[in-house]
Amino acid sequence: MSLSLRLRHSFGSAGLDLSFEAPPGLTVLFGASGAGKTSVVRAVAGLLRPDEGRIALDERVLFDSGQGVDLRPHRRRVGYVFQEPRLFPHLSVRGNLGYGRRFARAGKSQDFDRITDMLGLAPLLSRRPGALSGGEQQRVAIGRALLSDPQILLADEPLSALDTARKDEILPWLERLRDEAGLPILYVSHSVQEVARLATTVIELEAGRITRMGPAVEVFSDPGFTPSGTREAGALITARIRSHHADGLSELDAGGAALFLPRLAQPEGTELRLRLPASDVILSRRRPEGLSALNIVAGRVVSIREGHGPGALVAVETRAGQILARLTQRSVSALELAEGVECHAILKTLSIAPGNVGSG
Amino acid sequence: MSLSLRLRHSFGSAGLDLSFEAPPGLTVLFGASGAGKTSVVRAVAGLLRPDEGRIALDERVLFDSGQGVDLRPHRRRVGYVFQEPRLFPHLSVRGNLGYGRRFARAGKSQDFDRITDMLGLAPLLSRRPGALSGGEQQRVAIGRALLSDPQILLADEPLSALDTARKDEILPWLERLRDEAGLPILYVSHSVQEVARLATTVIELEAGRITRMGPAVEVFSDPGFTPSGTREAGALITARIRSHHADGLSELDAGGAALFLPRLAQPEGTELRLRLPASDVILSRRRPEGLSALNIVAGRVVSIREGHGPGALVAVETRAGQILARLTQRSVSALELAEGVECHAILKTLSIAPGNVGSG
Amino acid sequence: MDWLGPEEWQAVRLSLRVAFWAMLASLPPGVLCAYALARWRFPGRQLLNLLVHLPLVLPPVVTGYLLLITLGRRAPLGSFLEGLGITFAFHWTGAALAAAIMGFPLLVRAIRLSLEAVDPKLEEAAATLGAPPVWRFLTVTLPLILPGLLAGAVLSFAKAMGEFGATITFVSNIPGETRTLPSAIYAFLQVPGGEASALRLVALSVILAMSALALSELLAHRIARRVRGA
Amino acid sequence: MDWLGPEEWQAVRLSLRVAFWAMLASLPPGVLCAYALARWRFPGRQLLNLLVHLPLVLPPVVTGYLLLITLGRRAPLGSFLEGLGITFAFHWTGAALAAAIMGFPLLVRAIRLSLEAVDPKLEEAAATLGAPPVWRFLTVTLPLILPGLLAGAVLSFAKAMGEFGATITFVSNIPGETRTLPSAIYAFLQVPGGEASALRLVALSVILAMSALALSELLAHRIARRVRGA
Amino acid sequence: EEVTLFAAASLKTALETLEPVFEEATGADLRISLAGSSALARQIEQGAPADVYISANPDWMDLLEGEGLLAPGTRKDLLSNEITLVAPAGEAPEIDLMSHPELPKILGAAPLAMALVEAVPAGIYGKQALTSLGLWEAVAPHVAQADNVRAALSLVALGEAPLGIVYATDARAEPKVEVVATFPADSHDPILYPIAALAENRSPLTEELLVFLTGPEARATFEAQGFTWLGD
Ligand SMILES: Nc1ncnc2c1ncn2[C@@H]1O[C@H](COP(=O)(O)OP(=O)(O)OP(=O)(O)O)[C@@H](O)[C@H]1O
Ligand SMILES: Nc1ncnc2c1ncn2[C@@H]1O[C@H](COP(=O)(O)OP(=O)(O)OP(=O)(O)O)[C@@H](O)[C@H]1O
Ligand code: MOO
Ligand SMILES: [Mg+2]
Ligand SMILES: [Mg+2]
Repeated sequence: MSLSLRLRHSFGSAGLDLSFEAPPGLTVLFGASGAGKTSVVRAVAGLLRPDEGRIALDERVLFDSGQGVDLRPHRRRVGYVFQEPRLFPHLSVRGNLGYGRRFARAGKSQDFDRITDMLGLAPLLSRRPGALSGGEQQRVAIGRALLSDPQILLADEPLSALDTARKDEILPWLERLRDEAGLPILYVSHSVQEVARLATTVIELEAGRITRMGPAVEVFSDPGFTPSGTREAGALITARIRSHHADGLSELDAGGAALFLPRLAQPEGTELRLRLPASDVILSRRRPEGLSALNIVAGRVVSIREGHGPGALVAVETRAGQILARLTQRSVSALELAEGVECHAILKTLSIAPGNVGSG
Repeated sequence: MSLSLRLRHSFGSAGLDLSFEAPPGLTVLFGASGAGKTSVVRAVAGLLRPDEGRIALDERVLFDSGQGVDLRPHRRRVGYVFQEPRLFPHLSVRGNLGYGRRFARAGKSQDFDRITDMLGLAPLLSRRPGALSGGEQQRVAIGRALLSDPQILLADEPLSALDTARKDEILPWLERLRDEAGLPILYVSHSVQEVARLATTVIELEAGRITRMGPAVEVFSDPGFTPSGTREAGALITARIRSHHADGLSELDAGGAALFLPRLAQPEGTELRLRLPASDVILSRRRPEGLSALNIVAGRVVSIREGHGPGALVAVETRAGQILARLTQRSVSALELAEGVECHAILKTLSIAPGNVGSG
Repeated sequence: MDWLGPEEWQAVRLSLRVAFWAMLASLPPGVLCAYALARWRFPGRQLLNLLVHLPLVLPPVVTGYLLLITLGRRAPLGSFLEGLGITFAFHWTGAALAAAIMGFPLLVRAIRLSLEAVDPKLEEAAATLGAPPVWRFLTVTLPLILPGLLAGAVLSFAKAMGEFGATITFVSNIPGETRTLPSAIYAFLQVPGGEASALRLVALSVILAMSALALSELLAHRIARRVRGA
Repeated sequence: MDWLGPEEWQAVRLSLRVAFWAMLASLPPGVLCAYALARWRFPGRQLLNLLVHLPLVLPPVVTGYLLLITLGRRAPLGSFLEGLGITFAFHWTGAALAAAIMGFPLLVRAIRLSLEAVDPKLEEAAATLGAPPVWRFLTVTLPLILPGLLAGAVLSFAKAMGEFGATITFVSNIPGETRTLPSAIYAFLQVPGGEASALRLVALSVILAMSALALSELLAHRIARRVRGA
Repeated sequence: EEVTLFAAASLKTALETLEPVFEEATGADLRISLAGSSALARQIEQGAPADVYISANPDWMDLLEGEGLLAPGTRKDLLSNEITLVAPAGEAPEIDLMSHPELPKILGAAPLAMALVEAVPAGIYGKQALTSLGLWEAVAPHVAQADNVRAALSLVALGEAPLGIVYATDARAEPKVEVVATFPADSHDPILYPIAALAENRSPLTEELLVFLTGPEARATFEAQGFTWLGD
């Protein structure tokens, strides 16, 4: 299922004017505070009526100002995790989680246990929201939206109140949702790591307009995509798990190049996506030896983009795909890098943290 | 000024039982969702009355169950940035910002402009909170607390709703507050990067108890401190800016070792603190050549700590201080690393992102 | 309690019955009116608002008089309803109706204030979870306005216990049928030397209303504690 | 408007004056009582609550009678106050007092409901910003309960426009001094054929109350829009 | 079996004394609805289940008669009364109602308690009497009008008003007041309490009730209250 959206709306001074097509998978809305991310999500949920536009899930038109269609929010079958938890204060955690299930098409009761377990909610079920910590509340809100069996999941910074450990538990679940359920997800996040890991499509907003949009792999490989500064650049490549080694490493095949990563959960043969943070990539003209870094891929420089600062983003075409490396300009000249020059990209095994590995 | 705190409180099932001394500077409360961070902060602000304990700012006793002292919240002179914005809905942004100034000892009016500028609030001053985005609201809340001229700043995940660019603008300001105003700050955060950059003291909570506590430099250099998994380990070292180079790099002197970083704002001679994320450090037995990485420091392995996974944390004593490197066990054996072995630590210039650089 | 004669007991029972039904029967239309006034914009909204407040503005005797000439047995509407088996005139149901109408503005205001304080964000959340408006109302809005509903109900009940002018004008003061406590008190006050007896009944009605009040406070306290979390 | 005689004009002016002062004078004690009932736990809280509700429960004549025996010229309290230059008996201020007391439970409930809906988190925030309790109340709580205050005020005003039983019992009906619209209306209804004149005055009082109501709705709307953000 | 009597509220004491006597004699249930004469008359117009009506003034009875709601031939003047000037017990001034200036002087700024002078019978009669004595103009600004005569009596009994005009029967029942003077019967319209059965009466006991209320037992009871008996 995919979401197509076109809308124009004005808030006095500020305004929105954008249109996009979110294919199946997870589409991230990215952008500075006040860019209009929440407003877009609200329009999809039917909580903001745009001045003009059209919103559809495949054939199902949710809103069309031209035809006068405006489906009420409860008929849209969206699961919405709000920027703040918005729990029902008069219901227990269990009551909150169960609220949407009454309207869910399929009453999948095994989901309840699975989701409460994943979110660590089991010990809280009989509490009231007033007696929960901030993170606990947000976890309940996520569970509540998931359990309403939505056709699209809208998540507005759902994980920002959570600690890393909890995030790491929830992220694989979101991946599974994205991949298995065929559930399109519209996701607002400020975290490049989350975005890189999860995004199928990335949409960057600025002052209510789209400044960049495309499949995550492309957007991330584009040296021009420097979310919140070049610092966070990093290419996405795809690889397949070749084998799991006994010493706790997994060997991946990325277009013929071998990459070693900490043991992955997925079975051999699985296609994965890796984000290689540009600032973690070291380039060398000669093949280095005696290094602790296990992953070394040969390639050829395809572009060098110098920023305002002392850095440069070097795109290297390798067997594994295009890799971005962020170097100082001093290093660029010291290594005499230029378009067409051959070089080796060095990646630490452990730089590719779980946060940077996403399935498919 | 420093905060000393001892408290015991029970919430039916959960409970708090801890005591600490927060020296001047920024003390981070770290810990999983529900660990009790917000509760501690509320107790300091006088919004939670502990069953038992004592809270004092230097000589000023805020709470003492023994002596029956319990200062009302408005007399405690705390600036509190809550986990949610809590803006006054009936006041404009300007009204919200100005609310606490009436009670501030010194009516520093230049602060108003400085703080609104820093937080990017100037264009929003006449808006109502209802017409702000989530991040905009949180920025106003931060400004409001800062403008009340507090003797201690309590900040409960103040930046989690903000994008990286905005965070980067606010962090230096918090650093300045911490260093110049002598204002103790009690800071709740899930972000290791924020913590490493800001923390003077780190306190780790688990289920209402302190599991680790100490000066940030020590805590971060301890291979046992692996907030949310070893992945986020990383040592803190101190260095002094030696000179700023024309190509946009700054050269630092870390105990005699030269380190190159992207141009820093601070003047030459400034003492800085750097966090070297363990997973960004590469070790080599031979001094490598022809690498794009500019920072190579010689040292000697002092300890190797193997985790549950495929990784190992290797502590290397260098002139610059103790550095942590996270390697695979495979690399550890390939390089024949062991206690006492000499090696070189390789750091990319650009791995040490601004997020990892904090003053003093 | 042998300080009460059988007629007085009758008046007590009747007052309680009248007040109870007045309160109960005005709850559904009260909630509806409050909802309409708080949430909907429709032509005639101001008129509805005025109509609801009318019994407050008018001297009770006027309200009773208007009821009498619209719902009396000789009045077109009254006789039509009587044809359907619904009798108000000179019947205890009429006393309940008069009391309900006199208490209606109080009930509606209380509920409306609570409704206006319900955070629409929670209703939005319920909508995105698939709850249709009525269900949303029943499961989110209604529980959240319970304190207001309770306050409104207790105001309505108390007013019904004290209502006199409209009742006696509309349904008279017939022992066992429409002679409520206030009507009985009124009759005592009409004759010299009746004060003592009147004050006895006043004390009784104060005790009854106090019990209702205490009960409502207790309930409200429970609800508040539940919502704040425990 | 030549359909009103000079005496009726007088009654209109008097009613407006009485209702206005009744409303205004009951606001401060109303806010105080509502605050005490909503926020404080103290011995005698239930008693205060009962006392506030009493005028609702008692037939208005009884309330008037109780006022008469406590604040009349011969009553100790009444003569004490008269010594201070404060006269209620047979004076328009007495009519205002009676009206204020009859409307008091409505006012208090409305304010109390609003108070209970104010998020204590905002008051906490104000406290951490250094605001002492009274200032906090004036700058945070009070603006947030304005809708309830307004609702309470309009209820109090409307009730004062319609109050009759307690007023006439306490201060009688002295043309130009205590003859309010409801007293005039009542008098018309006592004589055969007086209905038409009574209804004319009823219409007038409805128009006046409607204006007050419309004004309050307008204000409430403004306030709500300001708070929601614009 | 039931029979329902609608009666002016000021007759409460007498009627409640008579009620058990009637019930004992007939075994019937007598229901007495006590309210203002005006309210009762309007209710009867609207078909109230009344069998017999006693009004505190002839106007309302006239109205019902004009509408044909009375059982023909059953109307009769039952009682009469006098109006008196009263003062709180022990504080009665000497007043000769025939010599004008004293009344206003005694009142000073204090009120003269009366029932509503345009609407309530006791007030209407009082105003007529004062007018015919030439006192009305002088006292009018001081008249505190209560909604019924009983409330006017209260004002005097409590000492709030130094003087008041009430029925002789009320003055007699209230020990806290003292009669200063009785208004001459010719200074106002005759004070009459008419009784009648209603055309639409539903109880076979109606006739018996009428007979009872105009009979000797009733007479004794009413006279004991101070009413003048006209019922025979
Ligand atoms: N009023 C309360 N009643 C019962 N339990 C409570 C109450 N308030 C907090 N708790 C519990 O106390 C524990 C600590 O809560 P606290 O809000 O301090 O957590 P936290 O560390 O701030 O978590 P988070 O990072 O999720 O905000 C939690 O388990 C929470 O459920
Ligand atoms: N009701 C409103 N009236 C006026 N302006 C509004 C209103 N709602 C939102 N805005 C403005 O529209 C812009 C977009 O707001 P939105 O909430 O969509 O931002 P966002 O991208 O979600 O930001 P954040 O990351 O801070 O949550 C902001 O500048 C905001 O101030
Ligand atoms: O509206 Mo009244 O005067 O309390 O019966
Ligand atoms: Mg947002
Ligand atoms: Mg918290």
